[in-house]
Amino acid sequence: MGKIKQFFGRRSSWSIPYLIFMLIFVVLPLILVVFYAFRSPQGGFTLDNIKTFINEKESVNTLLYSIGIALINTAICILLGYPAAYILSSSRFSSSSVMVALFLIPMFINVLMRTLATVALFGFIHVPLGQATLIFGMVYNYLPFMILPIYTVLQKLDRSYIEAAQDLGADSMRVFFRVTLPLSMPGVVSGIMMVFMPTISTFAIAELLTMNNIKLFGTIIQENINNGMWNYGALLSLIMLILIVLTNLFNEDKEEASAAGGLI
Amino acid sequence: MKKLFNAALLFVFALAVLSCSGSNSYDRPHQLKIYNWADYIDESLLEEFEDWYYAQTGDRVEIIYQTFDINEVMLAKIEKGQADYDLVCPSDYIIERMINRGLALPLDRNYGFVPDYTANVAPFVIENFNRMNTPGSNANDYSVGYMWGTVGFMYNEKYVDRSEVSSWSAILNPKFEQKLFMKDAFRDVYSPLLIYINSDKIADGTVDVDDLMYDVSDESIAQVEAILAEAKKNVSGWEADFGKEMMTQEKAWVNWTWSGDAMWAIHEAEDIGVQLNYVIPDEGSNCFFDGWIIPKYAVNVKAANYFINYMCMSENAIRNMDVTGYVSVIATDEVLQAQMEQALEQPHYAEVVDVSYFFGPEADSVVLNPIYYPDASSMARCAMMHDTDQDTEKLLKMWSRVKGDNLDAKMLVLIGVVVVAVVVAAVMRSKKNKSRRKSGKKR
Amino acid sequence: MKDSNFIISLDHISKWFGEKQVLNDVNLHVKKGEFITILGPSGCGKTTLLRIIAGFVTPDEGSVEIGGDRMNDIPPYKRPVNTVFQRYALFPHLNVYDNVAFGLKLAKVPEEEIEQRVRKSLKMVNMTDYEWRDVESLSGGQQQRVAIARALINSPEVLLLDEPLSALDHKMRKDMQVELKEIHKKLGVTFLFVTHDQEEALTMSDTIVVMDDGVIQQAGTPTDIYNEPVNAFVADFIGESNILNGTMLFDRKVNFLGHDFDCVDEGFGENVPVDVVIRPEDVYLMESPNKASMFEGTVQSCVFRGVHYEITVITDEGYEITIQDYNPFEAGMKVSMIIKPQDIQVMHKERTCNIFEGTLVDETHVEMLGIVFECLPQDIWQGEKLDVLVEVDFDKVDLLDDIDSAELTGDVRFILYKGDHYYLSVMTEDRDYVYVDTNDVYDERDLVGIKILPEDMRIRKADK
Amino acid sequence: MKRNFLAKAYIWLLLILLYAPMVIIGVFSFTEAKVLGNWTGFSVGLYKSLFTSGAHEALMSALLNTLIIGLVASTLATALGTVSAIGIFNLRNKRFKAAMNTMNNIPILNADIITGVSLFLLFVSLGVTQGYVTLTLCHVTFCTPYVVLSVMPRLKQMNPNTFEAALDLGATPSQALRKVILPQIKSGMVSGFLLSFILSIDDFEVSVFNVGTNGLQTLSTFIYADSRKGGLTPELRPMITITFVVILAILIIMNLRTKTNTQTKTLK
Repeated sequence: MGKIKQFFGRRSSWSIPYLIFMLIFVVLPLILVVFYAFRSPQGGFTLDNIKTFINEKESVNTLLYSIGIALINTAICILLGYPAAYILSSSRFSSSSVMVALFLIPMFINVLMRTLATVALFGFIHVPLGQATLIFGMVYNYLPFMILPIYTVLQKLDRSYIEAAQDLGADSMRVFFRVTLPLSMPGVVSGIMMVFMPTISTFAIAELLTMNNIKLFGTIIQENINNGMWNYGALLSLIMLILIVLTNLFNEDKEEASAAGGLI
Repeated sequence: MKKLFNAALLFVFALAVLSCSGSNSYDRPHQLKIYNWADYIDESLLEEFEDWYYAQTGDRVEIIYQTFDINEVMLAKIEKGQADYDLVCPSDYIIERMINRGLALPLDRNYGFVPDYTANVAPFVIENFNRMNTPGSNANDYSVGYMWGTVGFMYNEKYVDRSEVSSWSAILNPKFEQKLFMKDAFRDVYSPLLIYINSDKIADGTVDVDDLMYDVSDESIAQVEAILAEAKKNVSGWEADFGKEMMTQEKAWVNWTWSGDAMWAIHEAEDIGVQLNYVIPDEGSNCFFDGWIIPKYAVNVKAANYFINYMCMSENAIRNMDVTGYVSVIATDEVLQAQMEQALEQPHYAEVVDVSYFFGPEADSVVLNPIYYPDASSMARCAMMHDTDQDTEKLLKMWSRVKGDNLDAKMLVLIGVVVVAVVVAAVMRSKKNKSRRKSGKKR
Repeated sequence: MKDSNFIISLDHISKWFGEKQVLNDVNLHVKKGEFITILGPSGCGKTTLLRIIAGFVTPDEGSVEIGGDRMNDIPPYKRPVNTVFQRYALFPHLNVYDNVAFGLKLAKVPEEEIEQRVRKSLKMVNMTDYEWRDVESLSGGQQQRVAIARALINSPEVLLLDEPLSALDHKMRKDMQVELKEIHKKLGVTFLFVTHDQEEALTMSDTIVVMDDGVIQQAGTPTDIYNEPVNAFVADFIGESNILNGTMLFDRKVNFLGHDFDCVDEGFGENVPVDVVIRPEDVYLMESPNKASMFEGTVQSCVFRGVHYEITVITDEGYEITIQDYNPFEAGMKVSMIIKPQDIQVMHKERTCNIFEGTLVDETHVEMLGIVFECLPQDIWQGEKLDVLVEVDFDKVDLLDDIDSAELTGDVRFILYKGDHYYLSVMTEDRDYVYVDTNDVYDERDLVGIKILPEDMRIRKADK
Repeated sequence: MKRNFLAKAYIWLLLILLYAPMVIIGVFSFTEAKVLGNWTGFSVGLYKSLFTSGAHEALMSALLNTLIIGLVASTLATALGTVSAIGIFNLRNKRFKAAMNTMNNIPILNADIITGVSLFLLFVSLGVTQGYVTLTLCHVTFCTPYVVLSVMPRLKQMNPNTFEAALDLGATPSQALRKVILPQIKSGMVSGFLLSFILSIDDFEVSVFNVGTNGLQTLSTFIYADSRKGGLTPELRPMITITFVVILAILIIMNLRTKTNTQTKTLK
């Protein structure tokens, strides 16, 4: 008893419960994904799932297609989002914090609601659902996730860098391209993290925005899980997972990783 | 402010604890977990059954009702997930599979002093179920029919003439570009197209429709796939369930769908002044039968059996039909009467039809709604699907190939460009750094 | 006013940040090639002044000329000045080389020239071999050097340094002071150096400009500033000093510490209250009795300060003065003291009493400092409001510690020990100053209540 | 000046675009037309039926479930997250600390769908029937990291010796925690809690795999099932509108809080 007391007296030990929790609910599940991915429905180790993945061009193509859509979506988000973040962070806006909040709010509306609302909008203005609407909808959904991290970085950016650049003879254009932009890159990177991967892995959104015409990678993962093909589904998830890990290698600073973290 | 948030936190915690204890306490044995198609029942019957069941047996039961819109999803939940549903309502070929895979419990038609209403099921349905019999097992011992119907075209009379959809080839008609909804259920598309392909063979009797329903030969699949591939440009959506809504909204003109959905949509559409109709193409089609099955992992078997029986009572059958637009397998006079009255209410759809195959010989010419009860002549061209068990994989793959991916050259180019750009950028950066390191070392 | 051999001329510069006036009619003229230091406590406006010259702040009034050309509307990047920022502001995404080369690259200077100029300037700050280092990996001092190199490489006419050494530890600071001085000699570029460290200013500068409250208090060579401070603030801010109330009896004769002293100052008039500054090292201590003695006292404490001893003496008249001497005198010992005439620095008092502008609202109430005070019945009252001047002696203002009960509060801005009492400047909420003589000890920034009794007010008509 | 105007214009344009769908929903929540887009006259009928008619008790129960799970999950997450944040913060062993932080980041960086699938696999292979408890656990799993992230900075700001000081003055560790540490990191906890709550009620991709077979429906899964049947049931329009307004309120509160905080800071 006394031992336990003294053990929890050390605050460092307070991380133990969470450690256990994470081992069970974070690490173990991921291990299971790998486990199922290399397992045949009848049980026992197998590489069939990989074989099917490679042979069925659908999955691969869908993956590629999703990546393509994700790229377009990310690009548009950057193009629209960066200026917004820049303007918001520049003191020009007296009511800046309110404006930022306005940009964040959509982020907290249930993703399906948002999407249905978007679909409704397209229906309302009689735009036929298809790839175009898919991209539009994606931008709708993810723009805030791009703006926030960029904004937070620009916010933290020390003005004296800009002054130093001006002092050394840079006009506002060059100040932007030689100092502000490079220094805000971390924000852009984490913005990409928040937009690119989710775009690939979402399901439902794509279905709703295109009446099941267009599938993204997430959709086929879900279909396989739902149709009871857990092993193949697990493999697809594993591939998704690998993609995420790879892209994360590019992203240096993890602090920005949470849009939410930026929000607090 | 701080205080306020303390309070809030406290309150929340209290609420949390309360709700936790509240919402998790349920006793499984007194529940009846039903897993049924979406929009496939008059939900008020659920509560009424709870009382009825109590009246008959003195046992309390609480119904937990969930819905699915794809047979395979339901099956996966039971077969892989071992979900403990007490009652599910799969379609014919899944019934067949579940029985063959021993996922179904035999029915117990001993309802104490309650009459056995399952006797109301039309012989026509019993026969069809018998086609699923395997040596030593009779499908009717495991399943009782619930609803049945046909696969065909629902179309918008404003834009489409009946003659344009009287053949399955309609899906190739350029007029319907982006105006066609396909049912997102591969079996219900594959089989009719099979019939379409072999229509002349069927005509001259070289091929028997029922055998055709087992056909998953690669060439057949290839043929179907070819047609679908060609039809794809017309498809504006693959609907699991939203076709009916969208048709009423005139988002499309033609919908490859089930007679029941069509009927539901027709009712909906009338309210907002849209004229929809439904036709079984001349080549013939599928007729499908959905039946109740008590899965292997069921807990409350008794209630499940009673529920089946309850569903077979004429008045309940009629109520379900009114709500869902599907056709019950019950073939009592009450049903027939109700349907004839109904038909009169919708003269636009009423016809004189021969339904002796269903209601018995004296019903060889009655005024009914052929969408509910097709004329014997067209029924003759319809066949029930059969389970192709393992080979289903092949169909699934074909299906996913058809719905397939939207990858096109543009995308590939785009991706290529980006990848190259990234690589180049990375290389250049590393080079730069290297050169720096070097010149750095020099001094 | 314009004069070509002034590299920088600031004329009548004023700047407000909202309510607060940070610069008040500042005039400053900097000669080519000199090392000028702007010295003052934090918040005195010195940094703002520098930023005005650099172009990051535009003055609300007055003109800025650099090299004889008006610069008010010229953006920073077009000005012939470069800045070394307080925390260096080295670009974290560039390595040392690119940081230094930044300006040249912008100026589209050919690569090889950039190469050798960067090397040269890095050499000058002894930072060769660091070209490819990541700036974040450098120590404070090294970053400092890089920042200087970066600012100098564009060969500006003026180098602005904004408290560049404040972030360094003491040792490092000393070294950098020397190096900066050397660089200045080597290049002959005008250095404008901003600091709050008087000792730094004294060691490095050709000219020191002492600022307070956005006003230039005194400008001159370090020796001038040290030996002839124009007012109590400068005297107190520069070096150690005893600042005492005195009376100029007539030319060359001043009374303080309760004695008459010969001095060298003339032209103050007769029996004029003045401030007298005595530097601690200028008081000569001897064991008493001593016939040369000018006045006597008792050693209260004696602390060794490395080179000299710091000795606190209470004179027989009860004044406390600080003295520096090379030999110790232990506490309790009677001592005699001598002050040479030329070591006595006599200064005009800025004010002999508080004078507030106010309005008489009725016979017994006067409104000033933003509130209404009760006062004795005034015969100048003719029934309608009239503007008045209210005089209150320093020692008649009472400071209250419990600020809640006081209707007028302010915070202590500047404390001066006058030997036998403290002389405080207290700033009220609406930025009026109240000057107080008190025996109680306060610290700067202390919040105090201010009370003035009716009988202590001398009220007279404001003369238009 | 002109650039200023352009900037403002751009921002407003974006906002209008972003909010257009919501506005449409909001507007059409005040008409009873079944199909969105037809205006059949102003009425609050949908709002009425949303709260009265039994037909939508499925919807309402889904909403209730969402809220309850949201509250429970975010409360648990806040508790767990705070304690572990303190724990992690005080870890001496650099390696272990790094490991913990990385693990903590996994659910954040991971795609929701994978979190969902992996947890689904966890429960099925453990043979646990999914329901309220499991779903709540899932939500705790992806909420806690955010709590940790929002408490951590407060701990970093905190003077590390205060805890020892409390112990030194005779407080037991638990007292020290309650009386010294918690007050200092409360703001972080609150933000973490609100964030978790919002994340939880928003979640779809994790829930949909883990609602299990006991008829449990959260708002998102309900909407999903509903949306597969084509356009949303009319009652969802007022529902969406209301959620939108509520979220708006929460965020504004959060903003005010941060504002007041900063103000008090500047005062000191």
